[in-house]
Amino acid sequence: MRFAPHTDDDVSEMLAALGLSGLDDLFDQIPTDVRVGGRLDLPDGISEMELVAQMTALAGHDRSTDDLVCFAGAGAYDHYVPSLVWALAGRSEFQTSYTPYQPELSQGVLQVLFEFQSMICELTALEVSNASLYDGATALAEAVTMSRGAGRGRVLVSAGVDPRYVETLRTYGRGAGYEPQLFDLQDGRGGAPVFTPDVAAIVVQHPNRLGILEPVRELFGEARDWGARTIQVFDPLSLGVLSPPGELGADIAVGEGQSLGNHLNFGGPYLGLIAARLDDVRRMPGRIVGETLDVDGTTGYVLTLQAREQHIRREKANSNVCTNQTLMAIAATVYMSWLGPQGLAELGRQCASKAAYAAQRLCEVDGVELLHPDAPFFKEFALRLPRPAEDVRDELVERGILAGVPLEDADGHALLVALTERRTRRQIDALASAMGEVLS
Amino acid sequence: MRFAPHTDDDVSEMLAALGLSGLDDLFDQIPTDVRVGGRLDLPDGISEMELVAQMTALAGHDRSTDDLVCFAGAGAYDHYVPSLVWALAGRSEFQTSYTPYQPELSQGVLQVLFEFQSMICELTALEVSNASLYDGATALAEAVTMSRGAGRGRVLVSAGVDPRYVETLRTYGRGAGYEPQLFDLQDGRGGAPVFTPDVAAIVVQHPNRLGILEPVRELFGEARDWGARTIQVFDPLSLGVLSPPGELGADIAVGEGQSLGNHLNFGGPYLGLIAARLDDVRRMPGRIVGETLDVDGTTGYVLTLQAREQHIRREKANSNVCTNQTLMAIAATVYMSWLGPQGLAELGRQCASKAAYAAQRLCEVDGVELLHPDAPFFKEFALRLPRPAEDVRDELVERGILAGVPLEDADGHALLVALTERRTRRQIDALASAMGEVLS
Amino acid sequence: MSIGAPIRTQGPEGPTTLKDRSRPGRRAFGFAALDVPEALPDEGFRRRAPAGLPEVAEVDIVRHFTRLSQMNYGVDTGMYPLGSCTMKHNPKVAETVAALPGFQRLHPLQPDHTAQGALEMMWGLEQAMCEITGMARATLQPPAGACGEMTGLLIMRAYHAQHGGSRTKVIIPDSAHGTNPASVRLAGFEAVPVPSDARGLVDVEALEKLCDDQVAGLMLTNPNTLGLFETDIVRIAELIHGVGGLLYYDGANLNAILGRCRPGDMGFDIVHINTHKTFATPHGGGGPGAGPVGVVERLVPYLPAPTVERTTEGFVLEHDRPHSIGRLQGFNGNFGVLVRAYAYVFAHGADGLKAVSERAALNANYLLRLIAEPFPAAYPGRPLHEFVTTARGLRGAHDVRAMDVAKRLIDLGFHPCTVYFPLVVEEALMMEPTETETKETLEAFAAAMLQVAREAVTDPQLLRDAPVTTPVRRLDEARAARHLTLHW
Amino acid sequence: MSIGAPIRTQGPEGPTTLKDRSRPGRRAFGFAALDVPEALPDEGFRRRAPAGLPEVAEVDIVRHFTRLSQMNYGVDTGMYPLGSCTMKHNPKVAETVAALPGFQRLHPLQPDHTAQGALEMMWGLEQAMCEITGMARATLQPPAGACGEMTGLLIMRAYHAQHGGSRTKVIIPDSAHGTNPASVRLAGFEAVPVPSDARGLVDVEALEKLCDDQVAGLMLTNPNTLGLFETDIVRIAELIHGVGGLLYYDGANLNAILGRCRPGDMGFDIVHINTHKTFATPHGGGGPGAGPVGVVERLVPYLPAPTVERTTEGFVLEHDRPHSIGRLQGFNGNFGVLVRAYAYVFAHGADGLKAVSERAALNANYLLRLIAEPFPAAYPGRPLHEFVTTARGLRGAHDVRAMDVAKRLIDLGFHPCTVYFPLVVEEALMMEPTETETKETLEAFAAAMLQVAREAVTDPQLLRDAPVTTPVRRLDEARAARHLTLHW
Ligand SMILES: Cc1ncc(COP(=O)(O)O)c(C=O)c1O
Ligand SMILES: Cc1ncc(COP(=O)(O)O)c(C=O)c1O
Repeated sequence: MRFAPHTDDDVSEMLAALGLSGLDDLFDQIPTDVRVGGRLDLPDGISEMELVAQMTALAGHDRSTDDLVCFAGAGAYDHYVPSLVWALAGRSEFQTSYTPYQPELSQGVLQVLFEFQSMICELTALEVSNASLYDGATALAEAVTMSRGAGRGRVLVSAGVDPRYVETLRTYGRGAGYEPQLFDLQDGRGGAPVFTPDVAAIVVQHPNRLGILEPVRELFGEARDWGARTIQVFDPLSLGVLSPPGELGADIAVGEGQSLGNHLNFGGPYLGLIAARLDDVRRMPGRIVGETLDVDGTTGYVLTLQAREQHIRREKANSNVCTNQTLMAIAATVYMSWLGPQGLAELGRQCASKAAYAAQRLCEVDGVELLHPDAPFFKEFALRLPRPAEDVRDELVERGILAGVPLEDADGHALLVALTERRTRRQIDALASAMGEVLS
Repeated sequence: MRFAPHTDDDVSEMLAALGLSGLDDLFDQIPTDVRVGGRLDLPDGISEMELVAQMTALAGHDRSTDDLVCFAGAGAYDHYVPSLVWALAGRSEFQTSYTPYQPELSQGVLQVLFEFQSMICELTALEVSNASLYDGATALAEAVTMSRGAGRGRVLVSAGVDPRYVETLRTYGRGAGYEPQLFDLQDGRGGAPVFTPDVAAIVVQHPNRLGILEPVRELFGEARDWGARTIQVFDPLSLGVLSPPGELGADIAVGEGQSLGNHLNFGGPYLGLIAARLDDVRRMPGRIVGETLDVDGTTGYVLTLQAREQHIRREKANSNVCTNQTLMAIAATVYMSWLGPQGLAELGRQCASKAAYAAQRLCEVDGVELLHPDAPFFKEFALRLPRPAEDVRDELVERGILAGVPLEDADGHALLVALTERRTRRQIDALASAMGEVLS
Repeated sequence: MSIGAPIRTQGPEGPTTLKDRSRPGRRAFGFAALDVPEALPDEGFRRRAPAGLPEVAEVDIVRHFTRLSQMNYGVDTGMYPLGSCTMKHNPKVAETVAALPGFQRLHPLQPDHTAQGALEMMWGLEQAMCEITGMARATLQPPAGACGEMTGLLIMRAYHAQHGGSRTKVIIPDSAHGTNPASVRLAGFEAVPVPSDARGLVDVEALEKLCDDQVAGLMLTNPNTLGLFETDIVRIAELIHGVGGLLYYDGANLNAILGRCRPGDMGFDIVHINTHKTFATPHGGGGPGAGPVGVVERLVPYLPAPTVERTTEGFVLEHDRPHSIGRLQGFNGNFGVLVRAYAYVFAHGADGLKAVSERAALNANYLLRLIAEPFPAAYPGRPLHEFVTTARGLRGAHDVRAMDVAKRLIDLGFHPCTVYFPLVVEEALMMEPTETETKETLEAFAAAMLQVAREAVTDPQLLRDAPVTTPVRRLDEARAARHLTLHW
Repeated sequence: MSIGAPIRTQGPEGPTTLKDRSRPGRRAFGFAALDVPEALPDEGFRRRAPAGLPEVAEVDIVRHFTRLSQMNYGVDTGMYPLGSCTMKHNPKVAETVAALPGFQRLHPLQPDHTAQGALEMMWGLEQAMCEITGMARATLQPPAGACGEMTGLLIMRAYHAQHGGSRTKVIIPDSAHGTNPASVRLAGFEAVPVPSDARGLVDVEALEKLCDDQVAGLMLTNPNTLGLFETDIVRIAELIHGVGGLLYYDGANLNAILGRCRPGDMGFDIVHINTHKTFATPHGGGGPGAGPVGVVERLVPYLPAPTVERTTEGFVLEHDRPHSIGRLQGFNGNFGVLVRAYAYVFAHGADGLKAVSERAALNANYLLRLIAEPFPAAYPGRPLHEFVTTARGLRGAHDVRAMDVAKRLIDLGFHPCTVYFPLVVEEALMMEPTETETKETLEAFAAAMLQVAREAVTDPQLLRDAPVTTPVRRLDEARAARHLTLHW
C-alpha cells in the first residue's frame, strides 16, 4: 500500500525542476558510511485487503469484552459507549487536525475543549481544568510537580492509591528528585500520614484502589493545616453520587477519563484529567483554552497562558507535554453531554447498587468474603478468596467471565471486582454461581 | 429510548399556547370508533445499551462472510469494500439529507450524483445514466417499460437472464400488460429469439446467469434489424475486461451496482444502474442531475428533466420511483474513484483468472464437471455435481465454506460458483479438497 | 440570530470534478498480487480502450468527498421541515447495529440455517408492522414507498381477478402525492381523482358519485397530505367496500397516528409503510428507503414471494406461494434499512411510538400557531404531524412567491419546507417539523419565517436574490434542461 | 483559484455553547431499569447539588458537534504544511483495524493468554521499530514524543548512575524543539545549548568545547528542525561517546530518512519515534500520539516495565525488570495508536517506507524551489522532508510579518505552515508538505505564497486584516490571558 500520489511523470518532472537526476540525489548529503546498505529487514508491502485480513486474524486471537463478561476494573472500566460519541468525535475534521495553533480555522476543536474544561470544572467543583493529559497516572505525576517548590519537596501518598500510579510517580520522581512516601491504610482506608513543614502534597485516591470510600475531608484537613497541597485521584463517573473533590478540600483533582466515552483499547489511548484552583492556573501543565474576542468583537476561543508551556518556556517549563489526548477529550465532551446531570447521577446509582448486590451474592459463596468487611465502597470491592486469585480468575475465564483483577493483597488471594451499568443481575448471578463451582 | 426532546415544561407551555388541556386533544378529530382502545401489543421501550446487546445477539445467529469463505454470487458478490468508501459515503451531511429539491444547499449530493452518472457512462460507453434505481432487477423492469410503446409490446428475454430478474419483470408485466417471452439458450448461451415487428425489446444478460459470455453482438444485431430495443444486463465490475454495452450494440444497459462498494447486506440496500442513449433520455426513469450555471455564472448542479417524473407528470409518468438508492450511488462513486481505470482492469483480470483456476481445480474432483464445458465464462461458472447441489452446499457450510448457489438446472445438480479478487489460491484449493471429501 | 447558511461555502477549489483532478497513472487502488495463472477471456470479448474513470490518489478522494459533504445540508446540520418527508433525527445507534457483521456481511442466497438472526429480525419486524397498522401479514420486500404502492395495487388487481373479473378504476384524492397516480397507472388501472372539499378532506358526495363496479379501490393518505385527518374515513370505507372495492393506505404520514389509530381499524385493506420516514432511516440524499406492505387476511395469498415463516426448524424463506403476485426486486428487500427500522421500533416500544406521534403533532400545531399570521393554514381543521400554509398573502404588490420564501430561509440557516405541493393549494408551504425538533428550534424557525414576511414588504429584492450564503446561488434550471450536460 | 477558507463559517447559530442550549429536564441518556435493589453510599459521602452538565437531547448534541467539526480544518480538508508535525494523509484503513473488537474492547489487565493477538501486534511493532531505527529493543509505553524524551533521558540517567556516578549536563542544539530542554530539566539534568553554525548545523567546534565528564549526553534531531541533515553526525557521536556520554535521537523527523539511514548506524544510543507523525495516526486535534523509545543493547536493562516477551507459551507482559526505570503511564501505552502504526508499517513494507521518505524529500525540495524567490531558505543546504524559509524580506516598508503571511494563507484556503520556529530563524516559516501532497497541490500552495508576497507590497492591509473568510477573525490572545475565561 502506498499513499504518496506521485506518478512516474510527477517524479521526473519534479526532479528535473530541481536539476537532479534521481531520487538518490536528494539524500546525497547523508554520509555514505551511515547509509543503509541494502533494504530494511521488513516484509514486502501488502494491499488494504490483505492488511485487513491479517489484522482481523490477529484480533481474532484476543478475547474481547464482547465475548468475556467483564468485571475487571482497577482504573479502566467497561462502561457503555453510546453510538453518538464516536460518530461525532470521529468526524474527520476533528480527527485529522492538530493542536489549534491557528485559532481562526480551529474554532471547532477549541470550542469543544473549552466545553470540556467547563464540564470537568462542573464535575469536580474546581475552578480550572486543562485540555487533557496522557492518562490518570501521568496526570498525578504532573499534579505532584505542580505542588513541589522551594522548601517543600516531600510527597505523602496513601497506600490506597493505584499501584501503577505510584510506580509512575516513582519514575517521574527519579528525574525530579523525590521519592513518594507511602502511608499505610487502616482496614482498607484512611491511615496516619506524618506531616512536616516540608511536605509539598498529600495524595489520596477516593474511591481508593480497593474501591473503598476514603475519609478525604479528615486527611485533607490536616494537610491544609500544614500548608501542604491536597491532591485527590478521582473517578469521574463517581461524581454523580459522591461529593466532588472541590468540596472535599482538594486543591488539585486528577483522574482517568477513559470511562467518559472511550473504549478500553487494552490500556490506551486514555485521557488524563486535571483540575485545580484558580491560584494554581499558571502552574498547570498542558494546553488551556480561553475565551476571547476577535477584531470584530465576536466571541472565539484560543490557546491561552502559553507562556507556561515548553514551546515558549523551554527548560523552565514545568511540564514537557506537547501532543496530548485531545481526541479523547472530544469524545468525553460528547459523552458528558449525553449523560447530563441526571444521567451522571443515575449511572452512579446503578454502579453502586450493582456493586452492593454483587458483593452480597459473591459473599454467599463458601470461603469468599470481603477483604475489608466494614469498609464502604462505590462500584468496586476486593474479595478474599480461599485460593490464589489468579487461578480463580483464569478458571472463570474458561467459563466466559473476566471476574476481576487479582491483587497482591492477602498474599495474592484478593480479587478486585468492578461493576458498571452494563452488568445485569443475570450476569452477576452467573458470576456468583460460577465462582461457587470453581471454589467447590 | 426516546428522541423527542420535549421536557414536561415544554409540553405544557406548548399546549397552553395552543389552548389545549392535554396531548389527547391534538387527536380529537379522530373518530372515537377507530381509535386504538388500549396500547399497541409491542414490548416496552429499551435503552440503547440493551438494544445493542439484543441485536448483537441476533446478528450472532448469522454466519457472515467474515466466517464463511464466500463463493456465492448469482447477482451479489463478495468484493472488497475499501475503508474509505463508507468513511466518506457515511458522512452525515450526505446520509441525513434527502432528494436535493433545493440545489443551493445540496450541491454536495448533486455533484456526487453528476460524477456518478459520468462514471456509469464511462463504464458502459453509453450517453446517459440516471442517479440510481432500486436494484438490478427493478432497473431491468424500468428499461423494459422505457422500450414498450404503441404497436411494440412484446418483450423477448434470454433464458440466460437471472431468474429473479425475470420474476420481477413478470410482476411489473402484470400491471403493464405484458408477459416476458423467454427464449432458450443453446449450450448455455445464445439462442434463437423469434422477432416480429411488434417486439419492443430483447433482453440479454452478459455475462449470463451461468457466468457465461454471450454472443451479444449477434443477438443485438438481429434485434436492431427488427427495430427492437436492445437491453443488456451487465456486471459493472466486468467492464475493465469485457467490452462495454455501448460497443456491443446495447440501447439500454442495466445492472446491479452492489459490487461497487456496497456490502452484501443480505440483499439490500443495493443499487440499480441504468444507462442509455441520448435519444432515450426523456424516457429514462428516476432522478437525473444536470450541470448548469447560477445567476452569477458559477457552475452548479440541479435535478433536471423533472417533467418526466411522477411529482410533475403524475399518472402520465412512466415510472413511479421517488426515493431511490442515492447513498449507494455515493458509495459507488467513491469506490469507482478508488478503482480508477487500472484498478477496474486489474480487478477484472483477477476475477477471471481466479475463476479459471477454480474451475480447473474443481473439475479435478471425481464426478464434478462444468455444466457447459466449452462455454467461455468470466468470474462465475456452473458445475454439474454427482449429488444434489443443495446437499453438497450444506455439507461444505459445515466446513466453513459457502461454496456457491445451487441452481435448478440439471435437476438441482448444478452449483454456481463465483470468484472475486478476495478469494485466494489457498481458499480455492481448500474448496476443491473439501469438495473432494464431501463427494468421496 | 446571525446570518449564514449552515454549510461550507465553496472554498478555494471551485466546482472541480474528480475528473479535473485526474492524472495519468495516479492511483488509489491496491490488490494482492495475482496468485494464480493469468487467464483472460478471448480478445473478441475484451474491452479495448480503458474506461475513462478518474485517476486519483486516496488523499484526493478523501478531500473531494469531504468537501462536497460539507457543502450539503442534512438533518444533522439543522432543522429540515420538508413536508411529507418526515426528516426527523436519525438515532446513531441504528448505524451501529446495521453495521454488525452478522447483518452487513450476509449473502442474500446463503442457506436459511446460516441466517437465522437475519430472518428472525425480519419476522419480528413484520409482526410489529402488522400490529402498528392492524394488518394480518406484510411483505418487507418493496425498497421504497412507491414500490410499495405498486405492490399493493397489484395485490388489488390479483384479488379482483380472482373475484369477479377485472376492474379498471382506482380513485385518488386531488391532493395525493405524485407517486399515487403514477403507481395506479403502472398497475394497469386508471386514476380517477376525487376532489377535496372546503375542509381539505375527501368530498364524500363526489366520492359517492364515482363509486361503481369498475372501482378497484381507493388510495388514501390519512392524515392526508394537508396533515388533516380524514374524519369521514368510516363512511368512505363503507362506500368503497360497498361497491366491492379495496382501500389502500399510503403510509407516508403514519408518523401522525402511531398508537392512536390503525389503518386496519379504519377499514383499510392494504397499507404501505415508509420505514425511512416513520422509523427514521437516514434518507441518504434521496434513498435508500423501505416500503413494507401489509394486508388484511383475505389478501395474504397475494403477497409477494418469498415470505419469512417461523417453523419448528427455525425461520425460513417460503417461496412456494401459488397466488402470489411475484417478486418486486432481486432479493429480500432493503434489508439494511429494515434493520434500522427494527432498532427504532423496539427501542421505542409501544409507549415510545405513541409519544412520537404526540410530539410530532404538538410540534406541527405549535409551529403553525407561531406563523399562522402572516402564513395562514390553507384549511381550517387542526393538523396532525404537518400542515400546509400559503404564501399567497406575500404576492401582494411585490409578487413575492413561495419559492422566494424558501430561498430566503436558506440564508437564515434553515432547510426550506416543501413548496408548491400539494397542488390543490396555491403558493403552498408544506411544513413537517417532526417530533425531534426542540421548542427553541421551532421558535427560531418561526422567527425566521416572520422575518421573511416582513422583508417581503420592506425589501422584496432580498428574497428574490436569495440565497447569497451558499456555494452557488439560484441555479438556472431551464438552462440545465435546454443544454443537457448530464456527465463530464 | 477562488477565495475562501475551506471550512464552514459560523452559520446561523453564533458561538453558543451547549450550556446555552441546556433546558432543565431535557435528556439524551438512557439506561436499563435498575434490576437490583438500590444501594447508595451514606449521606455523608453523597454529592448534594447535581453537577452542572448541560441538559440536552441527542439531536442537540449531534448538531452542535457536527457544526463545530465543520468549523475546523484538518488534513482531510486540505494541505496542512505545519512544519515539524508531519501532517500527512491518514489512511482510512487504519481506523478500520483499530476498531476491531479484538483490539478496541480489550481490558488492559486481562490475562495474557486472552490477549495474544494484541501482544503479538505489540511485539511485531517493537521489532519493526528496532529494525527501522537500528536499535536492540524498544518500549511502546510512552504516549507521545515528549514522554519518550523523558523516558530516554531517565534511561540515560540510570545508565550513568550505574557507570561511575551521575552526570549533570545534556547538550541540545539551539534549534531544538521546546520539548527537548523541558524534558532534560524534568529528567534532572541541566540543558546546555550548542549553537548552530552558518550551515544551520551543530557547530562542532563549539560542541567540542562543551564536552566534558559532566556531559550525560546529547539530544539531536536528524535531520534537524531546519530539515537539514547533520552531516558531522559521526564526528559528533565520537565526541560525545569520547567523554562517556550517550546520544539521544529525537525521532520527530524520522519521516525524512526511512530506509535511507538509521539512528543506530549514526551512533545514537536512544531513539524516540513519534508514530503519530511518521506512521500516520490522525493527530486528533492535538493527540493522541505514541512515542516508542528504542535503545542499544547495553541500555536494554533500563527500559520501562512491562515489556512484551515471546515465550514458548506465547506472548507475555514481563514485569520483572530489576534495573528498569519503572513505568511511564498507567497501562500498556497508547495501544490504539500502536495498532494504527503497525497497520501503516506493514502495509508499506520495506520498499514502501523508503518511498515515503523519498517522496517527502521530493515534495519539500520542489516546494522550496517554487517559493525560494521571494521566500529564501534560511540556510543554504539541501533540506530533506521539510525546510525553513524566512518572511524577513516582506517586513520592508510595510512591516508585514510571518504571522500576516500565515493568516492570509487561511483566506487562500490553506492551513498555514509553522511560524516563528525554530527560534534561530528570524520570521521563520517552517514548511513540511509531507509525501502525500500532489504536485498540483504543491503548485497551488506555492501560487498562494507568491500571491501573498505580491500583496505584501501592493496591499499589505489585506494581510494584516486576514483572515476574513473564517468563523472568527484574528483573536485577541492578550485579552484571553488578561481576563481569564477558562470555562462557561
Ligand atoms: C404522501 C407520500 N406518498 C408516497 C411517497 C413515496 O414514497 P417513497 O419516496 O418512499 O417512494 C411519498 C414520499 O415522498 C409521500 O410523501
Ligand atoms: C522536533 C520535535 N521533537 C519533539 C516533539 C514532541 O513530540 P510530541 O508532540 O509527540 O510529544 C515534536 C512535536 O511537535 C517535535 O516536532
